Amino acid sequence: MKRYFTDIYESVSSILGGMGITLMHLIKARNDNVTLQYPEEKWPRPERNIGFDHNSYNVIRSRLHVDMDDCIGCLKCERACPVDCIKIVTEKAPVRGEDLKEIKHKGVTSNGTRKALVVTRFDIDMSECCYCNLCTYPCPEECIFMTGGPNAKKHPIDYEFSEPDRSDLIYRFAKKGAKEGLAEMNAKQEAEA
Amino acid sequence: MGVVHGQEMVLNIGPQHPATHGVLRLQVKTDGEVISEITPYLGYLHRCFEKHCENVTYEQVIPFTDRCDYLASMTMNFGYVVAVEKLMDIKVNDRVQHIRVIMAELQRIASHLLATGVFGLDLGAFTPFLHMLRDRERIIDLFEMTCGARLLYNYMWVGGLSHDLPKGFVEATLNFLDYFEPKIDEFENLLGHNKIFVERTADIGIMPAEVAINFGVTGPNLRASGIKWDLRKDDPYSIYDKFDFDIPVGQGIKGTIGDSWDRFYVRLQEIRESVKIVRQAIDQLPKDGDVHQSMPKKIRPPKGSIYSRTESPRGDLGYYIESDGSDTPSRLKMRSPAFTALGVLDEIAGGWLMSDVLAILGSLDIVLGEIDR
Amino acid sequence: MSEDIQLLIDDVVAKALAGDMDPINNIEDRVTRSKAKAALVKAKRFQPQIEVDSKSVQAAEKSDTESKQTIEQIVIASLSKNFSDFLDGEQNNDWVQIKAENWFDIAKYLKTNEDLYFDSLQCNTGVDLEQGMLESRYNLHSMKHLHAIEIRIKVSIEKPDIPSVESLWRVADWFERETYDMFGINFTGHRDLRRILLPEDWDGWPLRKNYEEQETYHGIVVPKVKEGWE
Amino acid sequence: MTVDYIFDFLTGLLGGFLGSDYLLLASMLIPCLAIFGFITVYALIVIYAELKVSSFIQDKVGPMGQGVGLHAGKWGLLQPVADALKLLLKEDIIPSSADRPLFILAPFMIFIGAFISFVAIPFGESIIVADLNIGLFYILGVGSIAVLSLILAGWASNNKWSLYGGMRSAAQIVSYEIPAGLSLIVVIMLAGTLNLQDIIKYQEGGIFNWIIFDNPFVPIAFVVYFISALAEVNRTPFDLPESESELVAGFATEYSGMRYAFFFLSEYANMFVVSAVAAAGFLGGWQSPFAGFMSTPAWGVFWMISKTGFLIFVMIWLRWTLPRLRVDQLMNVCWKVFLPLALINIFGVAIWTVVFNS
Repeated sequence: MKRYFTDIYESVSSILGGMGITLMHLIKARNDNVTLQYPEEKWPRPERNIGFDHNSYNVIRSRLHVDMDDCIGCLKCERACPVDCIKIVTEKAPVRGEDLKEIKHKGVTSNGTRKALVVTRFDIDMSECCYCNLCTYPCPEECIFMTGGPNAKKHPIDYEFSEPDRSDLIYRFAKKGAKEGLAEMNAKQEAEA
Repeated sequence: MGVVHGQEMVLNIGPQHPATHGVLRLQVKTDGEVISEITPYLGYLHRCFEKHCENVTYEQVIPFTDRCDYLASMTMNFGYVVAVEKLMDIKVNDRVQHIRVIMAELQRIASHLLATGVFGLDLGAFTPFLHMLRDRERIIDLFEMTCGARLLYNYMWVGGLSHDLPKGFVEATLNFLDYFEPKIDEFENLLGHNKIFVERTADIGIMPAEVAINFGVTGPNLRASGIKWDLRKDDPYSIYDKFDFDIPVGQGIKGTIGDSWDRFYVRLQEIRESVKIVRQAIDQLPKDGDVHQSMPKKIRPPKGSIYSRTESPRGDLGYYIESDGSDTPSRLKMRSPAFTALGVLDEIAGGWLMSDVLAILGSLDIVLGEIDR
Repeated sequence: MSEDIQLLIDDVVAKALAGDMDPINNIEDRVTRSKAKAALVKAKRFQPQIEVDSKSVQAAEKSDTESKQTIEQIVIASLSKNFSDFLDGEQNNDWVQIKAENWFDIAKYLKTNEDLYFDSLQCNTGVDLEQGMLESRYNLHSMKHLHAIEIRIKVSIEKPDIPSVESLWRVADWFERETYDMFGINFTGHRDLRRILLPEDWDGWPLRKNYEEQETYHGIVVPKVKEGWE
Repeated sequence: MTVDYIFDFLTGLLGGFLGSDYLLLASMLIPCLAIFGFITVYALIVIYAELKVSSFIQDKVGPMGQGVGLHAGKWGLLQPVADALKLLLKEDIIPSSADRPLFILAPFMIFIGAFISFVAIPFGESIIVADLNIGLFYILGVGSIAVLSLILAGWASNNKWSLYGGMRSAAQIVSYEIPAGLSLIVVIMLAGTLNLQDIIKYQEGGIFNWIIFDNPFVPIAFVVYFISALAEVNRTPFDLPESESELVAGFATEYSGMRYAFFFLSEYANMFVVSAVAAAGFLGGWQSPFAGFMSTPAWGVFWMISKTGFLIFVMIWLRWTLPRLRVDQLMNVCWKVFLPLALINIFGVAIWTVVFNS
């Protein structure tokens, strides 16, 4: 019998206690919420009271980008990729370290390395990318990196890269017409020779 | 007393069901609401993790370990990294160790928050679940700040970490802990001591200690059965022996030792202990030290094998690595804690009502990504 | 990358190597900052690393182990009192290699003996040793004495039969099903030996080294080459 | 009564053009349409309230629309409209193995049950569709139609989850009607009538004349009635028939689109009915809490709606606080706690009335 009444007492007190907690949340609803009104408020999120600012982010994994002017075609990123979403094809440059104006190929990287290869194909399938960041570390020229982030002036926030067609998620970074241009040049050279 | 037996009905709970925490199919035999037999069918989320690992190099395995237990990626990384480092005999410096511990314990808090919250959701309490998600969000913000990813981090590398801590991380973490500690009490009052919740979980799904050991159940589920067994204390890896923390065990406050309420409560207590560890680790964090210092240029472990265990939020996470001296593992087996926890379901949940079975399933805290691998 | 940025990076890397991380963190542009950090990492790799004096540590450990018997030796000594001809091939300090025949009895002894009392089976895994041999490995652990051991059982690929220990450690139920699923090791005496992770009608044993994927599964062609990629 | 008013009004207006049969029909249809309109508008409001209250309790912001374009309006005010439109425009699926006629019948029956209860609800001193002399009894009676339709829905869906939901709801609603009815007997004993208007008139003269403050036993009766009413309308912690984490969606698993909307609508309509009965029976109905102050008929409607609204808010509040009970516990609570309490209340009130009020 005593158990019966303690049960009733516990039920009533614990339920009222719980209702008190929820009522406090109801009254102070805006205090703790972390909701982002997505299309209007975009990440980087407006200030919350967690106490850090966006400049202190280390890195943001938003999308892979390649600076083709710096790429020397060493295939290190292709080998580092655990899901094989990077595909690179290179061809030998006619002269090492020289600009090829016809196909907008730059001969020397910003680190001063002279390129021996022309990258004719540099495809990244972002639908397969697992955002592990492993490809960005072995790159000797630091030309492949994750874009986005609050401070990226060069590349604005672009995490909304959804596409209606899956094949549109294959990003082709190589300069357009590089392959044909190179073949044409080689043919011309052969003809001259 | 005469009992009327109806016809038995076979019912499939899942693969698409709100309470199965993923794609799990439980084939149950029911007599009215009473469930007499449970047969779990796994494999709906099988992604050939172990076969993959035989085809990629050691560093490329780490993103795959993330995806096994997607709710506790940091500790999955941690376990793998510890195993490979043991195999290669690499010693990492103190700063790396401290950062790893901070990350692993924050991850444990996040994982337990979700586990306890979802447990409430299984019993129909929606609000605690969203309160838990709210706080987990802040932890994920901390991770995002550190390594740029919110769920699948690929943060701990063999011999180091992918990034050093960002500027302001320590203050942000301390702020978070100050904010978070009162919330644990609030959560405990809102859900843990609610009479309906207690009635639904106390004395339900009792797992005696012998059964737990025999079925290989580990982690909070084993501790709820009253056994003080935690790899962080009993077989310390990394620098866990430096910290002062308790191991909460089930005491049967509301019912019997090893019931669903104990499993819930042990997790809640572990959140408190993890907060303690994070505070200590931040206090002792060495100011200098390069996180890439002892990273080998090429990971080629010597020929041999190792079985290494670490404490993930779900229990003993073991990695069995067989190396043939090349840069890809010749065999990598993950001993997943949720796999064994699910194995005990039929034993402890048979004969209960349908609502209880789903409550027990929720209390075991399984993650199908890790079970199916 | 322009020259100014390169100069800036060189500057901050030099400062960072001297121990001042602030200039690097104060760079406004994120790309530049991450590049600077990457450059810093590279610069540090070429710095001489601090050698850990591991020899003395190892020596200390060695003297410890020499004075005591390893758990493998204890187990073998204890087993040879009750079983004969159970060891298989050369023994190693890290594991105990036994024959498949009386594995169930040995397991029962290991589990029930008061001094050994391996009450917990931590892990069971199969390994394809190639050259026509499969191996099943058991990691046992004692919650009471806090010691652990690894047992290995070799079987030929033609007749991969190993006695099941599912009735001793119930956790072996699913472990053995998984090993069966992946390697095709037949655990005799298992009550419910079915595939666990793969579908019932799957062909082959995927984790064997000579496994080849099937061409079609239920009429669905298994894709091997990515469309529009090669 | 209202029908008579409308009939008189219409006769005065159109008496020369139409026969009295047509006018009678019209004067019956107009209140029906008014109730239907009221239920629809009320449902939109209460859905919005439920969304917002739950969001604030859970530290979310709920439906919001801050920008231009097809958003849910200012503060998400258009969200319930959008929800309703979505349900209306959705494809209506009837499973091939379902019992077709029963499957179609069930949502209409449950809505009829909720709808005809509104007939006897007093919104104001003269604003009531049919002032029945057995109003309270009538509402209790037609409220039980819900059980039948839930069983129909569960059975006709030919789905195991639905069947579970139907069986659970049958057991639950039938059981909880007993403590609910017994608690209302207290009201009937004190007011001495079954007519809801007369019950409200009995409570005239300020807050302390309300039945709930009549004697110490009545508040208990009120709590018992309120909790039993929660169970009758399948709200948490008694939402076992549709418990989404156990039975997927219970009896409504196979329903979609408009048919599902009917279940939804009648749940909210039933919430209003039970809250209105509680307000009329215990909290003075359309009487002002201050004697003679703000007690014109227009204010009467305000008081009635706000009292009912408060009880609905408490229901929403409870839903987002509590977990769900188990089937056997549900029955235990009903038969071992509420039924004895309700009986004790009847005796207590009877003795109290004889000793103190005679």
